Amino acid sequence: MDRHIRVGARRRVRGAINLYYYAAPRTFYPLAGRMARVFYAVAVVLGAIGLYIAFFVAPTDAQQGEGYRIIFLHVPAAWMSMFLYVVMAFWAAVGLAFNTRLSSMMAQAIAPTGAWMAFLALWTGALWGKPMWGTWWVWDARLTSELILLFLYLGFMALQAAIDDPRRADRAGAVLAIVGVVNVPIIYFSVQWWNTLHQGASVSLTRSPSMAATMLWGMLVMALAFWMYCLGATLTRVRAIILERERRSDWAHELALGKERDA
Amino acid sequence: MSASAPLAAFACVLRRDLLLALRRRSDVATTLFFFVIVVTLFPLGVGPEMSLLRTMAPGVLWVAALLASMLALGRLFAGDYADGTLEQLVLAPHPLGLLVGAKIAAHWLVTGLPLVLLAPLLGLAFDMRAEALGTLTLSLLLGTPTLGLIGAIGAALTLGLRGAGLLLSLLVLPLYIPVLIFGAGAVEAVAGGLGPGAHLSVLGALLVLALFFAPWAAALALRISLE
Amino acid sequence: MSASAPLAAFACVLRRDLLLALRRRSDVATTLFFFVIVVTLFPLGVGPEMSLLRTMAPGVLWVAALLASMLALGRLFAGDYADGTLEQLVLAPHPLGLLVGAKIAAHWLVTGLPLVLLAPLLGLAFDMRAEALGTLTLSLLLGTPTLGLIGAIGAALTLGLRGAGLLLSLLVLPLYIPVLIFGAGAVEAVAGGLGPGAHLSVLGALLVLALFFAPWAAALALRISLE
Amino acid sequence: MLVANGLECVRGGRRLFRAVGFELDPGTALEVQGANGSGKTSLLRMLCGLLAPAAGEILWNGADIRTLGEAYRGELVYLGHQNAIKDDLSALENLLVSETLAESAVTPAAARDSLARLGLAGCADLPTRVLSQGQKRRVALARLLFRERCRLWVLDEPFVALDQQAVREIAAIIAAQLGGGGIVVYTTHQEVAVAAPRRTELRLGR
Amino acid sequence: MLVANGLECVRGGRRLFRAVGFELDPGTALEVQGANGSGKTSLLRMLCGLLAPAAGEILWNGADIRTLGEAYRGELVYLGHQNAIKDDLSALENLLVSETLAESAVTPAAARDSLARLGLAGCADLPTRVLSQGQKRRVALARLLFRERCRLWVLDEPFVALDQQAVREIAAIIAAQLGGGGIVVYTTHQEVAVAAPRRTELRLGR
Ligand code: HEM
Ligand SMILES: Nc1ncnc2c1ncn2[C@@H]1O[C@H](COP(=O)(O)OP(=O)(O)OP(=O)(O)O)[C@@H](O)[C@H]1O
Ligand SMILES: Nc1ncnc2c1ncn2[C@@H]1O[C@H](COP(=O)(O)OP(=O)(O)OP(=O)(O)O)[C@@H](O)[C@H]1O
Ligand SMILES: [Mg+2]
Ligand SMILES: [Mg+2]
Repeated sequence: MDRHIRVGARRRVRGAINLYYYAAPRTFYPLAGRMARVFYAVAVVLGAIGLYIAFFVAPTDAQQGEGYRIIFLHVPAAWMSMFLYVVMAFWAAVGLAFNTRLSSMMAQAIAPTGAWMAFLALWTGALWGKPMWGTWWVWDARLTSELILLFLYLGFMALQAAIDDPRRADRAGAVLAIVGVVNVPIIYFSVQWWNTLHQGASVSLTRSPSMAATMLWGMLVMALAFWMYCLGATLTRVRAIILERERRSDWAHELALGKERDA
Repeated sequence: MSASAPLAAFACVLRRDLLLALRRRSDVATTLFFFVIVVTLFPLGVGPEMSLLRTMAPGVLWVAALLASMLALGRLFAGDYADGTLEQLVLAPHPLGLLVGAKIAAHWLVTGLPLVLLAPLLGLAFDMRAEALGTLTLSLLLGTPTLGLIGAIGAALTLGLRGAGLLLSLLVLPLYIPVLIFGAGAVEAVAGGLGPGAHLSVLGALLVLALFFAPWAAALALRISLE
Repeated sequence: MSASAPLAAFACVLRRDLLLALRRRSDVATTLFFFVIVVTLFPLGVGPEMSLLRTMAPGVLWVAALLASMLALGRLFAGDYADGTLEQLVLAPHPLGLLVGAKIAAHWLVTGLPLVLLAPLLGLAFDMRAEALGTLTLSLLLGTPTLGLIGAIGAALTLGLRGAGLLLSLLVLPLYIPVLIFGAGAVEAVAGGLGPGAHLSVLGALLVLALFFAPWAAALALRISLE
Repeated sequence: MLVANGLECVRGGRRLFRAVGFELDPGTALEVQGANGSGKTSLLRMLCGLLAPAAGEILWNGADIRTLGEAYRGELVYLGHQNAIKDDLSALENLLVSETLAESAVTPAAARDSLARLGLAGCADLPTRVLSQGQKRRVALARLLFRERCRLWVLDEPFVALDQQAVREIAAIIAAQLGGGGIVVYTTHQEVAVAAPRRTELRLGR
Repeated sequence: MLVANGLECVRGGRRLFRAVGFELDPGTALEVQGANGSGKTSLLRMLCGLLAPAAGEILWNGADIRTLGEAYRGELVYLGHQNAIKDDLSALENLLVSETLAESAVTPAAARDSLARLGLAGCADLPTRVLSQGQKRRVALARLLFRERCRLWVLDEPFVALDQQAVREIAAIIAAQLGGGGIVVYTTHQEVAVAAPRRTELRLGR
């Protein structure tokens, strides 16, 4: 997520590193567009490879049959949902502390993707739970905390939507996001802290070393694909947010006019 | 500006809010009344089988307590916001978190504590056993302040917004669920013959965490809401 | 002052209140959300036995509807009272009962009707049978307006009083209980294999009675409260 | 013609005033004066029928206002301390609602014009929640522009929170109404010149 | 000394004012003028730190008020449009609470005296709910009598709803504070003569 700063750092102005060059919405806007396209492309390629491994390379599980293959969606989605929340809270906190517009916009842009990932983890988990545990849902620590994560995302979005003034919306959202961060370690360590129905670390899943290896590879590739997709989606959304918030500025007008002329 | 000044300010806000609650006694009673209604209406719907009622009891009582706390939240800052006294609190020469803490404490004393004291009586009506009643009271005693503290953040964030009610529930409910689970869990553990220790210590940990962070988070949220 | 003037005034108040509800959408959603929470939290407390849930269902749904309606009452006149628009309504050159009727109608449309529409869905989750679901919906359709109408009298009487909340519940609950009994009774009758006719016709009669008298009683109460 | 006879007001066990009486012919302005808490608002609310006097009667064209009911309310405009506007509606919507209820012939365009006349052109479509104190008061006052036909205006501190220019504007509107034969009863703590064919002053309190 | 540099205010996407700056030495009265909605209230709230300016800075004795925090708030009195009194408490209780919070040395007897000075002797123990508009305002203003030590008073339309005599009384209190070297920033739409050693006027809006 902090990629744009690193890319920005490469632009040097008379030898000095101009770290802030891309921190301005105006300059970040076109950069984000270019980057989003790259990330989407990588996501498609990795996704294809990952799915190929998932369905054709990884062997059938001895106990779970074919049903276990849902893991290739479930785990990356669950990882991303947690990871994105932390990143969102980070940017929100930076926005709150230093009043930097772009970081707040980043937080706002991440939320829907994060919510989507949390939903996906819950959904695939529930689908998986029916054959595995014989029930869609139990109020177990990991499942509950993941559900809370989804609600936190939804709450963050609802709070921002309810506030007209964007600055106030950013700041209020930041407080909520920061408060909610406690939930992430709870999700992650819930399987260690409480004995639950849910699987612990992936090692426990190992039936035989060779199988774990292909599965692990599949999962990692899928996780990377998800990551790239999330980056792309976030950047696309942040562009929309920038444009909406800066609609009164000259450069946004120029941009809109330019588009019209092109068309 | 003596060393005792912050304490005096805390006491002043606490006294003020308790006095106000005394003046608007029935506002407070509403929460309690609501709690009692929710709890007592349920046997009506379920029928009078005692063993069934006993199994339901911890869940019903905790859910009712949670709902009652959530509904009471709306009043935590709204009055002060509407008449401008909240601005004056923010401008008072004291750490705002402290004053907010005083408000939360007063709020709990008038809405949470009576509920804790009433719960065992209602539990009796559900034929709960003595040790389960004890655990129920203890779990509520540890849990309801946490509900108030967490809720204060939500109440501060949604202050003056269109449709604050729903938003408040949406923000606060996810954070309430752990408290509910461990609270009801403690009672169920006792009813099931296990010790409540693990559940209660988690409730205690949540309380300590909330005590330390919630007033400051709520204070920050208030400042934002007042802009 | 044409013949259609009262009708126009009715429509104007109705439109205004619906528009306001649209602007404060989530205030309305709170009632609904509350209804859903109360209903769905109960299985959590009781456990997932389907036959048990099915027996509970009519009672739980009706109790939840009653609670939700009662909580929504507080908002019926409070807003207009606080900003002075209620005075202007009282001073409008139209029969006040009519305008109050419009306010109650709008209130029901935004808090009662959604609840009626949502109830069958929730009933499904309780594994209720199709004909019971139908009766549930019908009984709520007949019952919730009555709750609103009766509640309006209470809301008008307690307007601006200290502790309106509790007083309102105390005034209104006894009058609500018949509606609850016949409403839940109708559904239980169907579930038990009997016809709901008798129960439903009592509900209908209550509704007609309330429709004729409640707006005028509420209007009178409003005038008294404004003095 | 508005006549009050021997009005007495008791609030919370204390008598605020007694034996207050006056006769107001068309075109008369009655300025009710008095210190804070002397009962001006209470008197104005009595004239509207919102508060029942402890003693005395109020007659409109010879009939007691309590028996007149709607017929009297159709002739009356009351503006209280409170603005009686909904925070969540825009200025325009507020005006349309209040005028539809009062059976004024009002179109959105006319409403917009009158808001513009009171300097609210730029904020006619904002929710009134975000308006400044004076702008809110103006929204409440805008309804006067549609109520020429109402023969009795009762205005409780209409000029509060208004800037100088708005004060002059409102004073002119009141003067016009008086010139057209309306009766206006008002209170104010500010010194505002309201031109009136006939003028009465009533001082409450010791 | 209060210094503002290049303040800019944006509300709801509209810029209300920009590049507003001033320096106020002890004993200076700053009257903020402007039409309704020109941003007076917003400016006053900025000075209190309740509203963050879109641009610019506010310095108190050379330090940014945001970094000063409590030290600044201890020097400040703010009186807003709203009276900030609780309806259910009596005037006396309201005053005692607000002064205890402000760390004024206040006894019930002293509070009662100052309420009496503002003409509230008879209603010091009534819940403020039943007071008239002007009496409520007086209760809010009573706290000024205990805040001589605060070097900055920010008063948003202090004279609203007050009768003539109360206006003079409050103006005298403000003048005394200025005479004692305090800084007073205020707004009003009424013409009130406030005697001040030094006076600045700031007009917002076009
Ligand atoms: C709605 C239900 C479920 C939810 C909310 C959920 C949530 C999660 C979360 C948040 C993670 C990532 C945590 C981590 O990496 O440590 C995860 C990982 C995982 N889940 Fe689930 N899960 C659900 C159901 C299931 C079911 C039914 C199964 C299979 C029986 C399952 C198997 C796994 C496995 C194997 C992992 C990877 C663990 C690892 O490698 O560390 N989950 N789940
Ligand atoms: N319940 C009550 N108990 C005691 N006094 C009451 C009660 N209700 C009203 N009052 C008194 O009645 C008076 C109300 O006066 P009113 O509001 O008519 O004053 P006003 O002349 O309009 O004043 P202002 O100029 O401040 O608006 C106040 O003095 C108030 O204290
Ligand atoms: N969210 C918003 N959207 C649009 N405009 C807004 C918003 N919030 C505030 N405003 C505008 O900002 C201005 C607020 O001004 P402020 O309250 O500071 O005025 P003021 O000078 O104190 O006026 P008054 O003399 O009436 O008290 C108003 O013009 C109002 O319309
Ligand atoms: Mg008055
Ligand atoms: Mg102002």
